[in-house]
Amino acid sequence: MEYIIIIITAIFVNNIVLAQFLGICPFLGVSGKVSTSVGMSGAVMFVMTIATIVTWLIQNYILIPFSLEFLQTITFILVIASLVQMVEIILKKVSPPLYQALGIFLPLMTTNCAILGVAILTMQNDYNLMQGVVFAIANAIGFGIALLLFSSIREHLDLLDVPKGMRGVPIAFVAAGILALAFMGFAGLV
Amino acid sequence: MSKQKKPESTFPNMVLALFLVTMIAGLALGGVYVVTKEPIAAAKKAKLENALGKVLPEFDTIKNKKVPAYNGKDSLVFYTAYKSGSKVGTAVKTYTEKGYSGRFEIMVGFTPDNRIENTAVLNHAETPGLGDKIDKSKSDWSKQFNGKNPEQFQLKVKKDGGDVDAITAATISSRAFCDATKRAYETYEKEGGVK
Amino acid sequence: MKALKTFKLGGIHPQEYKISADKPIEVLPIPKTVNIPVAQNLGAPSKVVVKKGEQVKTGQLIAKGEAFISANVHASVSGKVKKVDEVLDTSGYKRLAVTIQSEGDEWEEDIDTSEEIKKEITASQQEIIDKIQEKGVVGLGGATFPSHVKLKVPEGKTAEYLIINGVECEPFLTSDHRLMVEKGEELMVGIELLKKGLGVEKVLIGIENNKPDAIKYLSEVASQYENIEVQPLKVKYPQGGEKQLIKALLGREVPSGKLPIEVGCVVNNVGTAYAVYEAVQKNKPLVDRVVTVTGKNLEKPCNLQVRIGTPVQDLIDKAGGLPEDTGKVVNGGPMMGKALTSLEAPIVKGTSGVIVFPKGEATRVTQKTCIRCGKCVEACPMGLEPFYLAQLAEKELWDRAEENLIMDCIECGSCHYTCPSGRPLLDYIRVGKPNVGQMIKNRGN
Amino acid sequence: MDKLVISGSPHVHQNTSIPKLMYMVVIAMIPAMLVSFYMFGLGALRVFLIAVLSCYLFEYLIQRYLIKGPITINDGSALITGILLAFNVPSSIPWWMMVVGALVAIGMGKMSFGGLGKNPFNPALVGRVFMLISFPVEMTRWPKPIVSREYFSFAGVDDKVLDTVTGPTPLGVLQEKGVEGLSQTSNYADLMLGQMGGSMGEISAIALVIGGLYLLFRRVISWHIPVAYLGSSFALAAILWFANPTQYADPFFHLVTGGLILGVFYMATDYVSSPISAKGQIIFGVGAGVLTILIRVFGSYPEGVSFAILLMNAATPLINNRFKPKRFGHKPAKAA
Amino acid sequence: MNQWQNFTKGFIKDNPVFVLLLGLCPTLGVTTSAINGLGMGLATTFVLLMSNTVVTLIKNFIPVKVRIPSFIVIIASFVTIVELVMQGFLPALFEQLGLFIPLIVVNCLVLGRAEAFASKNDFISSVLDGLGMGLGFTFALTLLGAVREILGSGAIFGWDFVTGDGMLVFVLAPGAFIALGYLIAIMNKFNKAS
Ligand SMILES: Cc1cc2nc3c(=O)[nH]c(=O)nc-3n(C[C@H](O)[C@H](O)[C@H](O)COP(=O)(O)O)c2cc1C
Ligand SMILES: Cc1cc2nc3c(=O)[nH]c(=O)nc-3n(C[C@H](O)[C@H](O)[C@H](O)COP(=O)(O)O)c2cc1C
Ligand SMILES: Cc1cc2nc3c(=O)[nH]c(=O)nc-3n(C[C@H](O)[C@H](O)[C@H](O)COP(=O)(O)O)c2cc1C
Ligand SMILES: Cc1cc2nc3c(=O)[nH]c(=O)nc-3n(C[C@H](O)[C@H](O)[C@H](O)CO)c2cc1C
Ligand code: SF4
Ligand code: SF4
Ligand code: SF4
Ligand code: SF4
Ligand code: FES
Repeated sequence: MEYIIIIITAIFVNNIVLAQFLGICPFLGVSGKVSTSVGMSGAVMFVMTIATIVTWLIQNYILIPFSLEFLQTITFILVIASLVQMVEIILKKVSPPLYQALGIFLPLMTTNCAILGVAILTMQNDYNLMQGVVFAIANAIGFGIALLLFSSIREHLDLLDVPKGMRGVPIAFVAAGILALAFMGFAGLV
Repeated sequence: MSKQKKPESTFPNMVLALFLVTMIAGLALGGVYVVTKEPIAAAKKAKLENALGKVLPEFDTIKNKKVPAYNGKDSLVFYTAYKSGSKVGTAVKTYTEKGYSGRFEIMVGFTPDNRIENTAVLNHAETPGLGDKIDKSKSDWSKQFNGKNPEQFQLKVKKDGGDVDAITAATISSRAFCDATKRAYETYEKEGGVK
Repeated sequence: MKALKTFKLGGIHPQEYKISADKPIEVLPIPKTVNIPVAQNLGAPSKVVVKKGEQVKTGQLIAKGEAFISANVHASVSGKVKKVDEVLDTSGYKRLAVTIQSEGDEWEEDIDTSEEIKKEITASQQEIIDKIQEKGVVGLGGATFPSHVKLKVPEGKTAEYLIINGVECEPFLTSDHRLMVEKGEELMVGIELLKKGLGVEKVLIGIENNKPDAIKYLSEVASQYENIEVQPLKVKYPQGGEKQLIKALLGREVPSGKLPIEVGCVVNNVGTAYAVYEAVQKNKPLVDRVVTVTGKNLEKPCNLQVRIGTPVQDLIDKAGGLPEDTGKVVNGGPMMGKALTSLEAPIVKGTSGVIVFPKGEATRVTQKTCIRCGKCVEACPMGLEPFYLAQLAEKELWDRAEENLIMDCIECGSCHYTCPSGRPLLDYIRVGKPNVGQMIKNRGN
Repeated sequence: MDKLVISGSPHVHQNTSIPKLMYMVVIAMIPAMLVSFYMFGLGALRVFLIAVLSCYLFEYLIQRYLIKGPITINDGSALITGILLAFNVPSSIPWWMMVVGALVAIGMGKMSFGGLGKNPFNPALVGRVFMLISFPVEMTRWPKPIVSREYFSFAGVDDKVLDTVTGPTPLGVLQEKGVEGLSQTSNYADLMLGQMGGSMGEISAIALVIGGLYLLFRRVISWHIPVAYLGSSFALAAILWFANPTQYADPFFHLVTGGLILGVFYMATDYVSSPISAKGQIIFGVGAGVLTILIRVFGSYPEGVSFAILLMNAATPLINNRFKPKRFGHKPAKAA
Repeated sequence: MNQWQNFTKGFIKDNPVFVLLLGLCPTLGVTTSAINGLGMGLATTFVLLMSNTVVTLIKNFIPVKVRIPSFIVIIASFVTIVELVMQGFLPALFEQLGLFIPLIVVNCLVLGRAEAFASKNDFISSVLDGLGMGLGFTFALTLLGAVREILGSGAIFGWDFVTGDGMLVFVLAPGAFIALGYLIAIMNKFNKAS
């Protein structure tokens, strides 16, 4: 039950993009095409889960025991940056097809604040490791759903003649705003 | 432009550079940490004392202990206040999960005769303009609890058969506030009130 | 009553306006000059074999189809070849044509011009096919595909059904209808010939229910033959499209990009069957055909037997002349026909009708924005999304147009017909198809 | 003779147009409009006029001065948006909030995307949800039918009277007090005819169904979305009810209360923001039905129709990509 | 490009938010009021200025391959310094900005300027660039915060100029997207005109 609450909250009620404002840049940057948004969501899920596990271990077995919590930001970002590198190298060796699919999105992860944000939120919420993993995956799914919906809307808008002043980014934001309005309907679902 | 030669990317060079950068950064951070340690602790303490001061009568010493809540999973923190060695009240840091935007925490102060001295919202994410009226800085709504003894004053909104006037269009937040207060009171009761 | 058969997907029911349905076929007098385009069939143009100044007889070969998909062309009148030059065809393009100044009406000797119906079939399968080729018979249903090619069933495929297309689903047109009512006996012989040529056993004749007299009469005649069945169909456009017709009659679906033979069928128009009869039994080349001349304001709508190459003007004169308020003249049906640029254009083998529209109905409404009502999708008999294909074509997104099956479009026009925003969807799609075709071809290399 | 007109085939055209379709929708809404006038009196008329006039005005101003394109305010779509917007608010709404709602519906929901045919979301619902979230107090204060009508005039009404003549909607009661709360307040005949608190256009299920059947009969809308929407919401409500009738309201109650019927026939069916293919429309309807009940039963909003339809609007481009019409000559497996 | 332009380009022409579309998460996340926008903007400006300064100073001592990791360490250090200082001296604002302070470290604006500008340009230019971009960012956040506060709460910098509430949407998530969308549209128009 507790996990279900975490999942529904992260996906619908507090959607990472539409309510928490994390990962906006990739949300805007790769949402032009449905196909790339699928690849991006996959990469996010992959990295977000691993990053949450590793940072959780570091937080609970290094930073807290040695009272080094103030180094959280700097250690987390370094961990994430090197993790992304490693994932890239390992994927290339172990699963070339997966690397093909996710490859171009991986470098973007380092500057994706959704990854770091979820890692920090996991610590702030005092989740245990399992809860943290579920939280990370659910957030990645929430990211994926928002991205998928949004990219198909944008692909659709590309075929129409949006007025000049609104074309491109402005109308994308307005559409995202209406999407966020619609997501408010999920309020109180848990 | 800069025709200056950069160090080659040889392995020793890279390690050395990174090491130096990290070293310096680490030292700088350590320094700042030491400098800010005191103010940060002071700020945290000030915040707590500020809250305690709001919900309790004047005091000079505080003792705190953790007490398991009478329901719900978390434990509550009791701050017992003394003035010149005698108890003047107990503040209970309590919570609710039923807010419009989930969990929020409040502090409830009880006088030795089991009345609510005052309440203070510690943190919340309720909607600005609606649910945030539970906070004293936004509205006087929560003043209706002051001086009430929960034995006589049903900690429920009127719609649910209690004595609390709900905030217009924010019944959920009002209910949640009652939930947190009730949790504090029942636990406080179970602990035997101000012994 | 049992529900009539029809195809399920899409389709529309425009107002029928079959105002010339009860006008018997009249023979139009021989025109003074004819312009006979030498590329009248689908496929390669034929090679001209007569010279300027040469004297020709009616039915004499004037252009020979040499490529695999091409057909012979014959003189439709006797007289002198005035020139071999380009003339404007029905759609306003310049096309090579043989112009003949008519003198009398002298036929090639071996052609049987009598009225007598010759039922007995003596020709062998190969002889039938050869005769059809020699006499220049092409499909008269509109696409003018050389009929002898159709009869050669490709290796590995078997024809199970011959389907005779008597649907005539376009509004206004009645030429097939009249042919069925007046020439039933000849038609059956033509069908028997096609049957033998193809080597099939079973024949289905599909006729829409708005022609009860044709259904009744042909059923009677067909009862004298084995395995020829007349199947009444619910009125729905474009049931005459061969894919829709096969679906309606047999429930079989011709796969995308494939020919009817894939599902064991060959489809021929009733006019074609009649032409086959004449070619094989009477030795007569395809030099004339039945054309409906009609229009709401026309004085005398009629069905005329017309020599190929006759100027459209002659037909209209016969029907009482062009009304004052004429805005548009269409060669073919109102759904698929082409607007004429000039009344001098000649009747060709594929001309099934000439329709005169008054000014008020000639111009299109101005197109508005698509409101995504989906009515065009509902109407499309191929299950396409015309509004979307039009958008893709407008934005020149050819690969997405291909993914969305633009090449499956049969250009029936149902989408444009239904669109409440007056969007010329088919125009957009027509722009798209050659581009997509080119893209597919380039990929092949 | 003048020159002949040349154009591609086809040369005949069905006798329809956008305004004709739109005005049929307007005609279909007349019964529900009359009911709201009867129940809420002049106050209702006031809100309708403000909503419709502001929609026209904003559409005109934006086309004229911002887009600088052709003016198409006569196509009837702004009229529908205005009426539906008015249908979706209580008759006590202050005038300026209604104007803001119209600006959001037309300006943000429709014209920002390029106007008729371009908007991915239903404009009236964008306006409505915007208002609901911006003005939660005013948007959830429901005048009581008939009782309240004399208190409302063109000038609006003062706050003191409001509290005495407003009451909760049946769904609000359900949210607050659960199923027992309901049994005291409502009987089905009242609910069908419109004797309940609510937004102006949603109260009378019967009037709405009459209009809806008219639209189906005139083939303005197809059956897929209404049937899938009604069917799925009924089914889900029924499952919950069978599981625990003391906790969950019965499915008929869910059908006749709130904006369900209004949404099903008039808003989920908006061409522009709903899927094209029959399959897609069924998915859309089922999704909207399920979301509506989930939000009503488990969410903090008592009513979920607006949100459910907007969410499905968002999914519509995706549905259109995935669910193509049945293609002729392709194996069904491949078409999906 | 002269130094004046290095400084001013960040305000309108190359505004990080309205034109370059960088740092959007904090832009949307913290701008529920003008004061929050201003605070976040200044915090980011500090990090941007300091990291640009340090990067341009040490650029010649860092091998190419470890450039990015070194920059990250430098940026993260300054972020931590901001965190610690704010926690100690501005606890209330720190709580308001919450998660978004540590997230300055991944703000593409900061890393982007270090990588694309400071590591290639001289000291003065880099400092002016950092300061200009930072102030441009601050300007954008304050503007967005002000718009949302005015529309959403009927107030500006905490001063209520109307009684009662505004349109609540604007203090909530959807309002952030909507307000930014229209602001960008207006800025585009403005940029094109000039
Ligand atoms: C955007 C929005 C935010 C809301 N925020 C709160 C809130 O923070 N607290 C609350 O109790 N109700 C909030 N509500 C209102 C609830 O949905 C619900 O209408 C209300 O609590 C019912 O109580 P009432 O009987 O007092 O109207 C909010 C509503 C909306 C539309
Ligand atoms: C390129 C091409 C090749 C064709 N080849 C054959 C064939 O080999 N056998 C056959 O029976 N029909 C063949 N057809 C004729 C079609 O089956 C069909 O009758 C003709 O295209 C006219 O159809 P329509 O009037 O419905 O468009 C061919 C048509 C085309 C365009
Ligand atoms: C939309 C459409 C409608 C058609 N309608 C008819 C029709 O009503 N009658 C007909 O004989 N052919 C019609 N055709 C042509 C047939 O598809 C097919 O080509 C023809 O029946 C083949 O016979 P033919 O080769 O003898 O012409 C139509 C084609 C299309 C694409
Ligand atoms: C069947 C039908 C339903 C409609 N429903 C709505 C609606 O719910 N909301 C709305 O704003 N416009 C509606 N319209 C009008 C119009 O389609 C709508 O404003 C477009 O979304 C504007 O592009 C409807 C139109 C039709 C034909
Ligand atoms: S569409 Fe083709 S088949 Fe139908 S009537 Fe016209 S010519 Fe005949
Ligand atoms: S013309 Fe093409 S797209 Fe239009 S309805 Fe006919 S087949 Fe479909
Ligand atoms: S019928 Fe016309 S308006 Fe309707 S979807 Fe098709 S193209 Fe668009
Ligand atoms: S890191 Fe910065 S730029 Fe990237 S998503 Fe977050 S805010 Fe946007
Ligand atoms: S009939 Fe010519 S393309 Fe289909």
